Order: sequence, then C-alpha cells, then structure tokens
Amino acid sequence: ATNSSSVSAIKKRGTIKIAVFGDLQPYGWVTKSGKRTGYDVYLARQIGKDLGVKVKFVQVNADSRVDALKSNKVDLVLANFTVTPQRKKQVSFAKPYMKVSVGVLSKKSNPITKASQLKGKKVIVTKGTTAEQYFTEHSNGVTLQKYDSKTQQFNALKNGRASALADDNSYLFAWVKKHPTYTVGIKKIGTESEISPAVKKGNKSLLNWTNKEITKLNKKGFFTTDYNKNLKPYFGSDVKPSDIIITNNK
Amino acid sequence: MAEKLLTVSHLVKNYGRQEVLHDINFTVEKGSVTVLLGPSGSGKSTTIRCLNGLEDFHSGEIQFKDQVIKPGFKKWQSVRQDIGMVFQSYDLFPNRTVIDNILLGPLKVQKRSKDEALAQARHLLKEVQLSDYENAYPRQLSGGQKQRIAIVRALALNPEFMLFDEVTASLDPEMVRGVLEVIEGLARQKMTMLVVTHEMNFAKQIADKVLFLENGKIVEESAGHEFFDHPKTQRAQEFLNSMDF
Amino acid sequence: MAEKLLTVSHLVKNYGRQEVLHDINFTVEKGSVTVLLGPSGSGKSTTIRCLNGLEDFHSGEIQFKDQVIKPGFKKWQSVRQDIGMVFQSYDLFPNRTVIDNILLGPLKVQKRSKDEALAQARHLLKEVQLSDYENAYPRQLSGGQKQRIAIVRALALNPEFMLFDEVTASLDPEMVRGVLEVIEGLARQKMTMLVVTHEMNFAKQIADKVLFLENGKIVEESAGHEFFDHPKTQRAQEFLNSMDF
Amino acid sequence: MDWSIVQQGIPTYEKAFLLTLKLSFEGILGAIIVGLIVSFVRYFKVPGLQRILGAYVELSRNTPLLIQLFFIYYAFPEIGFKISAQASGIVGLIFLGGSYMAASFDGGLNGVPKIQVESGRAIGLTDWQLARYVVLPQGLSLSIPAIAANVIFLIKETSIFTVIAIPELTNTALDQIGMLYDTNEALFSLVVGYAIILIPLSILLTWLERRTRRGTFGN
Amino acid sequence: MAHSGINILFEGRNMVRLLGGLWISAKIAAIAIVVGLVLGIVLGALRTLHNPLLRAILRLYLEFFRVIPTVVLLFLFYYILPQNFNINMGAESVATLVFALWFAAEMSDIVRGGIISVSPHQVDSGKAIGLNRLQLYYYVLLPQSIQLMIPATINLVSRVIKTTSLLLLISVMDVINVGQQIIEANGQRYENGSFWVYGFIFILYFILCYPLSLWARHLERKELVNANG
Ligand SMILES: Nc1ncnc2c1ncn2[C@@H]1O[C@H](COP(=O)(O)OP(=O)(O)OP(=O)(O)O)[C@@H](O)[C@H]1O
Ligand SMILES: Nc1ncnc2c1ncn2[C@@H]1O[C@H](COP(=O)(O)OP(=O)(O)OP(=O)(O)O)[C@@H](O)[C@H]1O
Ligand SMILES: [Mg+2]
Ligand SMILES: [Mg+2]
Repeated sequence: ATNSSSVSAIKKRGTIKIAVFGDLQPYGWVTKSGKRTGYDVYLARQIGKDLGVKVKFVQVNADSRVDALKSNKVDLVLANFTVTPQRKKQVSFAKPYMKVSVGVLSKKSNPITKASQLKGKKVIVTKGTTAEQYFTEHSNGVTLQKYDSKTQQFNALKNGRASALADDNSYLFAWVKKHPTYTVGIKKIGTESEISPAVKKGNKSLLNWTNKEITKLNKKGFFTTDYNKNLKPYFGSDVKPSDIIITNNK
Repeated sequence: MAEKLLTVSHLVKNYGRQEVLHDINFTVEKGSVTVLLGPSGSGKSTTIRCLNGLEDFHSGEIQFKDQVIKPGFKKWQSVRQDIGMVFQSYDLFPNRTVIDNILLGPLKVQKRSKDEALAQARHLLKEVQLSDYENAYPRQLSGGQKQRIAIVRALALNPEFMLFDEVTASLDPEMVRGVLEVIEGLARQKMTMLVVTHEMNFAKQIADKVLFLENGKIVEESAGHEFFDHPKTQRAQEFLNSMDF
Repeated sequence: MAEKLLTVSHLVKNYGRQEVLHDINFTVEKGSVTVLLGPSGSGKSTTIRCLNGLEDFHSGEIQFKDQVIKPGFKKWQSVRQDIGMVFQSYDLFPNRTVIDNILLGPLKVQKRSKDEALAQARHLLKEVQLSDYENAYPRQLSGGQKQRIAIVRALALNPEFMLFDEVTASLDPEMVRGVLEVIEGLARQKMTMLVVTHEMNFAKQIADKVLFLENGKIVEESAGHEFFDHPKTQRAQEFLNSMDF
Repeated sequence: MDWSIVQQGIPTYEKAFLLTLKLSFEGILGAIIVGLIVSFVRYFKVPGLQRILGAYVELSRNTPLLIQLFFIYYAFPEIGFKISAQASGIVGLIFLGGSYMAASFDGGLNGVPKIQVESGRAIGLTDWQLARYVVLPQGLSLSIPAIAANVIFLIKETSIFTVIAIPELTNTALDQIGMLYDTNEALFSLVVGYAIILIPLSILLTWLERRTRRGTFGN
Repeated sequence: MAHSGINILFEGRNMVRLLGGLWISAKIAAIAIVVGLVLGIVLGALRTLHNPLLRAILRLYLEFFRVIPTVVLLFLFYYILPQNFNINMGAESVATLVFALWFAAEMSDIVRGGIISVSPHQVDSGKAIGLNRLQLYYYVLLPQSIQLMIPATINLVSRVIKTTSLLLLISVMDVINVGQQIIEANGQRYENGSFWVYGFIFILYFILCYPLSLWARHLERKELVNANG
C-alpha cells in the first residue's frame, strides 16, 4: 500500500491528523470553552501551519498512541511520547523536543521521598506510560493500579486509593502547583528520557520533514516561547526551563 | 326432603362494571347430584368458582353446612378442605409426582400422618385404576389419566362436596368415558356433587336435579329426567336441540 | 363407478425412524364424501397432511387428477390451489380482517381480479351467514364463526377437493352444529371431500365411504352406513362403542 | 502473531481469568439475590417497598454500567463514601444485574398458569404454602433460561471493570497493548479467555431455551 | 460544598460541550440501529430456513457477537482491521460498524425467535392456500411476529444506547470523554466536580433510556392483554 501519511499525501489531503492528549494539563487539554490547548497542541498547530495544512486532532490515551499510528488513525503523535527502546521497535521517533524523568507524587502530609519507601505500597500509574514500564521492570514490591486515562489516575489519587502516583515528572510539577497539598517527593527515578514526535514506522518522508522542522523551530526559539506561554504558568518556581525543554538541538 | 348441604341465596357477581350473575338461588341436598347446564358464557364456571372462594361475590350469601358466607369472607381456606374441585384444564402440579400431588393437601394442609394419608391415596389410586402411576410425573400421563388423578387429589382431602367444571372438555373423545365413569362411581357412593358438563347423555344419567343457566340467571330448575324429557322453557328446548346433531 | 379424483397407492410415511403410515391404499371418487375414522394417534391427520404436501412421504404415490405425485414432489403450490384444507385449530391469520383472509389466496396466489374475487367472497360469506363480519378481525369471532370463515377461505380458491381435519374438535358444543351444516351443504352440492371427525352422528349421515385407520393401517373400508351398522372388525366395533357413552 | 509472546503471557492471563471469574461469580450471586428480593416484593405486592424497588429498577436498567462504576468508584468518595476497586466492581454488577435478574424472575413467576394457583387454593393451601409448593418451584424453573442469558450478559459486562483499574481480562490485555504493543497477541488471549467462559454458557443457554420451549418444564 | 460543585456544569461552554458529546453518541447509536435493524431482520428470516450451512454460518456470527464483550469488539475492529486488512476508518465509523453488526446479530435472534413462535398451524394454513415461501414470510410470518419482537427490540435499542458509554475507550469524543476533559480542566476549582459531571451524564443516559423502557413495558402489557383476550 502507498504511504497515506507521507508529506505529499498529507499536503494533497490538506489535513494532518495529530494524536494529542485531551486531559493532560498543561500539555494537551481542553479549556472550558472547548478549545484544545497546551504545549503539545501549540507545537502541533505550528507544524500544521508550516506544512500548510489543517490540523485534525485525535484525542488518545497513553496506551493507544502506538496503535493509533499503526492503524493509520493518525499521521503524527504529539502526546508527550517518551522515547523508549521498546517503542522504538514499534514506531519511528523524530528529534526530541522535551526531556523527562519518572517522578513520584504523594501527599505532603505523608510524603514519599525515597524509592525504598514505596515497598509494599500501592502506586497509581496510567497504562502504557514510562512510569508503568519503570515499575514493571523495577517492581521493588510495589503494587500497581493501572488506569486508562490521566483523569482517572488523578481522581483515584485524590480519593486516596493509593499512597503514591508515578508519572512523567513534568506533569507532576504542574499538577502539584494546582494541588498544593501534594508534593513531587521523588523528582527523578530511573534515567532521564526524551520526548519526541512519533510517526509510523517506515514513514521516512514525514520523519525527515519533522526532524528538519524541529531544528528550524529550535533556531527560532519556538520552544522557549511555547514553554513560557503554556508551561511556565503551571509550574512552581523550582522548575527551570532547562529541566523540561531541549533547546540545543543539533 | 333430604338434608341441605348448601344454600345459595341472592348471589350477585360482577366483573368490573359487568354483572355476570344476577340473583342466583338454589340448594344442594346431601348425597345428591346437581347438574348445571347452560350455553357458553352463561355463568356456570363463575357460579362454581364463587362456591369455593376462587371469586369474590358482590352480594347475597352462601350457606355451606353451618357456615354462613357473605361477601368479603376470609376463612375460605378451612371451607375448601370440605369442598373438592376439579377444573377443565389439566391442573396437576407439573413439578411433583402423582403421589406428591395427591398428598400435598392431606399432609401440608390437614397435617395428617404420612402413613394414613398414603394408605388412603393408594386406595383411591386403585379405584381409578392408576396404581401403577404413583411415581409418574403429570407429563407422562394422558389427559384422561391426569383428570382422574385430579379427582383423586380432591378426594384425598375427604371433602363432603365436590365441584366439577367441564372436566372432560379438553379430553380426546376416547378418554372421556374413563373419567365420567369415575364420577358416576362417586354418585353411586352418594357423594354430594355439583357438575358442569357438556356431555348430555352423561348429565341425563347422573342428574338428580338440573339447573339451567342463561345470561347469569337460573331460568329453569327441574328434576333430572324431567328436564331432558320435558324442558319447561323454550330456551332450554333449543339448547337441548343444539347439543345433539 | 364414478370417476376417480384421487388414488393413493402404497403410501408410507416415517417420522424419523418411526413409521407412522404403512402401505396406505384408497381412492376417492369425484363428488363423494369419504370419512376417515380411527383412534387418536392412528394417523388420520398425517394421511390428510400428506395429500396436500404439508408432510413429505417416504414411498408410494398419490395420483390427483392427472398429476402423479411421488416422494420429493416439488410443485405442491399449484396442486394446493385445487385442494382446500381446514384444520382443527383456528387458523385464520389474526392480523388480517375476514375479507383479507379470504382474498389472500385468490389475489396473491391466483392473481385474480379484485372485483371478481370480492364478489365471490361475498357470495360465500352470505352462504355461511357471516356477511356482517366482512371487516371483523378473527379475534372478534366465536370459534364456530372462525371455522366457517376458514372453510370459506379454502373454497374461495375454487378447489375440486376439500380436506377437513376434525374441524369441530376445538369448538364449544353449541357451535358445532353450524359448522357441520356448512359441510353438509357442500356434500349436497357434490363437493368431493375427505373428512376426519369425531362426531359420529354426523359421520354416519354424511359418509359415502368410511376408512377406518388403526396404527397407521387401513383396517376396514366400507360403505357409509354399513360401517356404522355392521362393522366388520372387532376393533372398529370397540371404537364405535367408546364413542357413544 | 507471535506464539511465544502468547505463551509467555499465559500466567498473567490465568490470574486475570480467575479474577474475572471470581468477580463475576460474586456479582452474579448478589444480583440473583437482589433480583429474587425485588421479584418477590413485586409478586406479593409488598406495599411501600414495591415503590422504592421500582425506582431502583429504573435507575439500574436505564444507565450504563460504566457510569455506575464511575459513580461508585470516583464520585462517591468525594461525598465521603469509599470502597475498594473490586468491591466497587461487585457492587456495580449487583446494582446493574439485580434489575435484570428481577425481570427474569418476574417472567417465570408470572408464567405460572393461573389455574395452578387456583387449584392450589382449591386444595386449601395458604398463600405461603402456595408460594412454597406451587409458584416458586414452577416459576423458578421457568426463569432459568432468562437467568442464564443474564449470566452471560453480566460476565461480559465485567470487561468494563477495566476503567476502575481492576486487573481482570480486559484490563490486562489493554495493559499489554499499551506497554508492550503486542496488540494481536493481547487481543487473542483476551478473546480466548472470554470464549472459555462464555461459549459453554451460550451452548447451555440454547439448550435450556429449547427445553423450555418444548415444555418439558411444563405440564 | 455541594452548592459550588454543580456550577462546574454551567462554567463556560461546558454544558454545550457535554450535550455535543451526547449528540455524537446518539448519532452513532442511531445509524447503527437503523442499519442493524434491516440487516437483523434479513438474517433472522434466513435463519429460519432449513439450510444447514447457512444456519451454521449465521449461528456462528451470532455467537461471535454474543460471546465477545463490546469493549473487546471495539478494540478488535479499531486496531486489528486496519493493521491486518488495510482498511482505514475513523473511530466513529468503527464504532458505528461494530454497533450495527452487534445489533444485527442480536436482532437476528429476536426475529428468528418471533418467527418460530408463530404457530405452525399458521404456516400450514398459509401453505394450504398456496402461498409460496416469500409470500408466507411477507403476509403471515413477519406481520404476526412483529408484535412479539417489538419489546425485545426496544430493550436492545436501549442496550445499544447504554453501550455507547464505551466509546471513550476508542477515542471517540463522546459525552464521557468530554466529561473527563471538563473534570481535568476544572478539577482544582471544584473539588467534587467529578460527582456533578458524572451525575449529569448519569441523568442524560437515564433521560434517553427511560422513555424506551416505559414504552417497552407498555407494549408488553398490551401484548399480555391481547394474548388473554
Ligand atoms: N375474569 C373475567 N373477567 C371479566 N369477565 C369474565 C371473566 N371471567 C368470565 N367473565 C365473563 O363472565 C361471564 C360468565 O362466564 P363463565 O366462564 O362463568 O361462563 P360459562 O358458563 O362457564 O361458559 P363456558 O361454557 O364457556 O365455560 C361471561 O360473559 C364471561 O365473558
Ligand atoms: N411431527 C411429528 N413428529 C413425530 N411424530 C409425529 C408427528 N406428528 C404425528 N406423529 C405421530 O404420528 C402418529 C400419527 O399421528 P396423527 O396426528 O396422524 O394421528 P391422528 O389419527 O390424527 O390422531 P388425533 O385423533 O389425535 O388427531 C402418532 O403416533 C403421532 O405420535
Ligand atoms: Mg366455564
Ligand atoms: Mg389428528
């Protein structure tokens, strides 16, 4: 079959289908007036503009990002997609535009600051995230509760269904700012990873285009603008831009 | 005159707004057979069902033995032990064997001893020639056999009065005779009975008294043979004509 | 001898492994009434149903007019227009009015003109005294009325041969006469008929020929009166005894 | 499809399978009990209770299990009422299943011919004896096919438990898809898991239906 | 506290968005029901024919859709079809297809049940006046079984509507998905927002399904009266 997600096919179609989150403030979410917004969404709109096509957003959950590409539901994933070796086998990642580690969120009144404290405790994750991956590989006696969506996982934490929640530290920073009774007790667990746009395996044309686009945007300082506009207001003062974004992309 | 077992006075019965029995009066003497005749819908079943409380009635009264029964009467349950009833449709309990059908009343209602009730049940089964079917389930019986068991089930409570509502109407023609013979046997034993039937030859042979009902009224009451040989009303005459082709 | 309309030779019919008709042979003469008698389960209905293809048969052959019918015969649909049948259970289509029931065959099967078929239907309705019920639904009719309509529905196709399978068996006794009178009327008009009935008086009166069936075999074949007055076999004698109480 | 992946997953799916069975069993048992209570209350026309249970039945039948679960699991704790995920699942299944079971029992009890009740009365049975010896045994056996159909329906509904993070079959498969991207293998194991439970039940159901239609339960 | 939470529904365009989500669910259900109804009637009628092969195939079709939970069907169709057969459909089309096929399967069983419950005497007497197979279905079997089928069909319709709640699992922007967006975006301002949002969705579904349930009950009661009368 021909590549229906190649740059020329997209241009011909006049729309690009991009997978984003809908419930992950401040990366991909929907305002009360129904408008999609966030760091990833901002990037997605820019990509659409630079391609000269309309953007059609497809809202995904973490566990459906790979299949959304594989089954041609989307051309590009911009949903806080962390690059991992397993995922590299399934999809092609472009150059990274963010960095991230797994963090652990807990109640301020009963903070968890060391991995050893998690032993025998329940920890909330979202299916298909790097956090789930990490704790599946380094279980250390942790019981995982696996949810489908971000809404569900934070809801469950608020309801006290587990003692901690593990996810990318970048969202956790944002979340605790709005929920001051919680803290990101462990800021980094495991190694630091990168977040990249992803395309279907073998879609060279869109991959190359995206790589060039990221380099170009970097030169223009796009990501700093994006950070200041979409992320900064959500983070506490202890988070620096360099903790999150990658600006020296070669 | 013989002793009266049942007296029905001014019985009125409504279904909703429709009055289906208007001022019914009759008596039943102990040891006699009364046959209730009348066209379809004339109120025969309704009359019989009022007599053992399956239907409430609106006004009038029923005297059964010493018991005076008025509308709203509550103690049917004890009265029913003295009044056996057999219906047109097969009504054995399909989930119980023949013997369990028969013993349910004697054991659970009358609290009689198992041995005694069983002995009587077997005796009755023998009389209707169905001893072999003690442990059969109703579905294994023919229609005629079912109706004979239904009669035994009613008799097992030792009732003083039996009601039969077209008990052969659902049967294959060949099965009818066996059932009627059982009822005839009871008549010979001087069981008091009220019988609704469409079998005219049988009615003629068995009736001490005939009540002819039409539109919820008793329009003729005669001694048995008299009714068949010399019906008084024209309507009864027509009815008899229509019954034998 | 009169012309033969139907000849059945060596007809054998199985239900699964059970053979229910064994080597049935008989003929039906044009304009005659043949009555099929026999105990329940002897195969009367099965015989009749084979004659218009409601049941397949196993071996043997049926000759109807010029048509020779062997097992696996496919063109029943055209044959059936010449053979009317009326069943025991009320079988009018409950979702259609009386007149629609009657006209379905003439209009949809025989593709006759509406005017002509309607005129004939009204004529037939008048003959069975049900002109007033043209637009009634079956549920508004009594059992006897339904059966008379069913007969009309069959006649509306102008069949040369009519089959009746215990058409009065589900009726209230008072309704029976009206239906039998209609069949009698047809006999007087020399309609060829094969009739299964349990009404012995009627059978006696109407039968030109009687076939007595038992266990899937014709055990006796006689002229009408002869059968009732002097049955040849003991089994037929017993059967006749059991039928009149 | 990679069979070695399927094989590796067997122990995980076995656990999920057993959990699905356990939750189904407990939920269905509860639903049957609730159904019986509701049905009896309606059959014997218990005043007051009849109305309350009527409202329950309407709420239960006319809303999706998913929302019922969201409510029990995510929303109720916000107003101070919290139970575990598995308990929420079971409660949800009972809440939903109770009304379906009640309808099946109703069908059975109302299917007992009136003549049966009358002939019980005619031999002098009390209301309670009538229920015990006549209406219940016949009514319950008449409701069996409908109950079996509900059992199948409710077992399938347990797949929705995935939204409250219960590691039953569906949750396990979605997890495998999300984390390891073995979509084909995961869906295969999932379908096999349900098939092992449901195909025998479905065959049983067909048999029960045929049996009832043939009237072997009847007179 | 309860006072403030309910306002989450009236904040911004939240109400309109929720209703928009409901509209998508309703649209998918409606198309699936219409398509499934037609297909189901045809398949149901075919299942009453005495063709063993056809019956086996249609039976298998029914069992497949009856045994496999709808969530799983949605995933199967959403992921497997495009990857293995190179058919590409949007989430909404996949959902519509799955619901239509599922509806048709269940409907075929209702239709078959209705048809075979028409008394065999009716078939006999239809044949006896010479009707052919097609005429038999058209004039006798279908019209007589429709009354029996309607209540069960209404129940099935209400099941389909309720099952649209699963659409969120395949990324359709249905009412629940929208609800989650709202809860997430407003979570910190309304601590018990999820109670009110889920409560509102609960009521929306109830409003859609309750009239159907009343209607089905009414018809069932009418049928009971007809059967006795
Ligand atoms: N449950 C009921 N509700 C309303 N009307 C009824 C009911 N049962 C009987 N009727 C009416 O009461 C009248 C008397 O009916 P009943 O059954 O007593 O007649 P019957 O003489 O026994 O007739 P049949 O010979 O057909 O059994 C009829 O007009 C009938 O329509
Ligand atoms: N569909 C069937 N399947 C199997 N056996 C059948 C079937 N129909 C009839 N039989 C059997 O065939 C035999 C003949 O039945 P049939 O109905 O022809 O008898 P009948 O003489 O018409 O009896 P009745 O007077 O009761 O109507 C019986 O033994 C019956 O059990
Ligand atoms: Mg009566
Ligand atoms: Mg017969």
